[in-house]
Amino acid sequence: MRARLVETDFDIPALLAAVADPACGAQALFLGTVRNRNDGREVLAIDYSAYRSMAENVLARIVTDLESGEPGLRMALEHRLGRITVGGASIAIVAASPRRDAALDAVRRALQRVKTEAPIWKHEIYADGSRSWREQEPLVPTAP
Amino acid sequence: MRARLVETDFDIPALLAAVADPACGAQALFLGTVRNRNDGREVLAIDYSAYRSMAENVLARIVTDLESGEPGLRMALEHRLGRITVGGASIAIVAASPRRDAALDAVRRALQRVKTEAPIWKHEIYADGSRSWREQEPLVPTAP
Amino acid sequence: MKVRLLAFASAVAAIGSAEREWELASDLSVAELRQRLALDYPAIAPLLPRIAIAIDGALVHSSMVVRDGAEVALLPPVSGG
Amino acid sequence: MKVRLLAFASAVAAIGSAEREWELASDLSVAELRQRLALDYPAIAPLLPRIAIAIDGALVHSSMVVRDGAEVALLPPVSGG
Repeated sequence: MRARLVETDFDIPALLAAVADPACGAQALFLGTVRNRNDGREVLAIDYSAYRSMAENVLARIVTDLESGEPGLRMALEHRLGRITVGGASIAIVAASPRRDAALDAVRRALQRVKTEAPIWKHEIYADGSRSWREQEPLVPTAP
Repeated sequence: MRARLVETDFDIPALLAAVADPACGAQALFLGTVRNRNDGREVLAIDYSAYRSMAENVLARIVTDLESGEPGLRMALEHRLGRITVGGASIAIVAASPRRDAALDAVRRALQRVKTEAPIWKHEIYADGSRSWREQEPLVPTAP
Repeated sequence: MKVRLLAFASAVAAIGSAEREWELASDLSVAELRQRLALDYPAIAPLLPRIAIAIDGALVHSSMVVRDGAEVALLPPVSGG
Repeated sequence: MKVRLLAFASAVAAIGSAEREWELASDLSVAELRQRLALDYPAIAPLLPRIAIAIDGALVHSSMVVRDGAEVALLPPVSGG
């Protein structure tokens, strides 16, 4: 398990190596990348910011939850912060598992949880010089 | 689009770069890897063989079919042949897409089709010196 | 009591800075703290319904009591990934 | 007529080689070719029900007619990926 925030581009071979295991029959990777358009506007870059200490705990909990739910699953999750230009990657999620479907499932589920649980924000920078915060998923405390 | 049989290990960063596009918000990768056990037996390696000309056509058709079904989807698919020892990768499928879910879906669907349509065979080599062909999915011609 | 107030995303401009000390009456509930926020930082008021509050790094319900020295974070809807 | 007979996986041992020339009466259907296979290469008979046949790289139905010079491939169930 490895979950962290980074400031530079991902080292994909190193991430895959970090989860590799001879008992695993599959590795899956998801990379979120910055698109050149969003909601009809031309995007140049995204500034990602986070409540760092909490975000790192949330990312670690997501990985731990998923790993404990699937025998032999091994995951790593990194989210990049700072300015990322079009084509650059903002999130890297990797999983290795004995069952092939489990690796793809784990990556998909981790992505969904990061989007709804991690205190991380996009600030989009447009070609016309304007910018805007993307505030999409309200955080909700778990039941008391 | 790029689909081919290879004899050496995959260059993952090159595969991801081959599908990268500024209009895409996601990249997904699936790697099938050789496990150290199968059906309770200790595996040392797998020899992969293929009906090469037909297999290359089938891989290309899978990629073309999936790309034509999803706007902006870009895929690459490589299958390795020859001897692959435990931990090594036998298949690499990458996809980039504007929609994030589409990249993971495409990779999953390509894998399923390769397993059932491509004339490629595993010959497992066990620690006890024996070997066996794994013949799992009967090929079926499409309706006449 | 004093708490450390952290703001993120659109809440930074509404509060005027990403981090500041904030003087409060002792032992406020989170619900009371939300009311004080709207009074002390009027620009945050329209955002508050969609802002979650974390105390010391954990999301909290409105009945939770805030203690002296707490780290209070204002978290607009998130967009990571 | 002559066809080129290709065998893969477990069919190689049953046929005795991965590739050979094979003399056949002209214009056999694939169904007739299957019967000839079992006669000429008895070791393939038990495998035949699960073997697919491709002519010139395309899977074919049993009614298809095989022409002189065709490439006939014997394809056991596959296990790629």
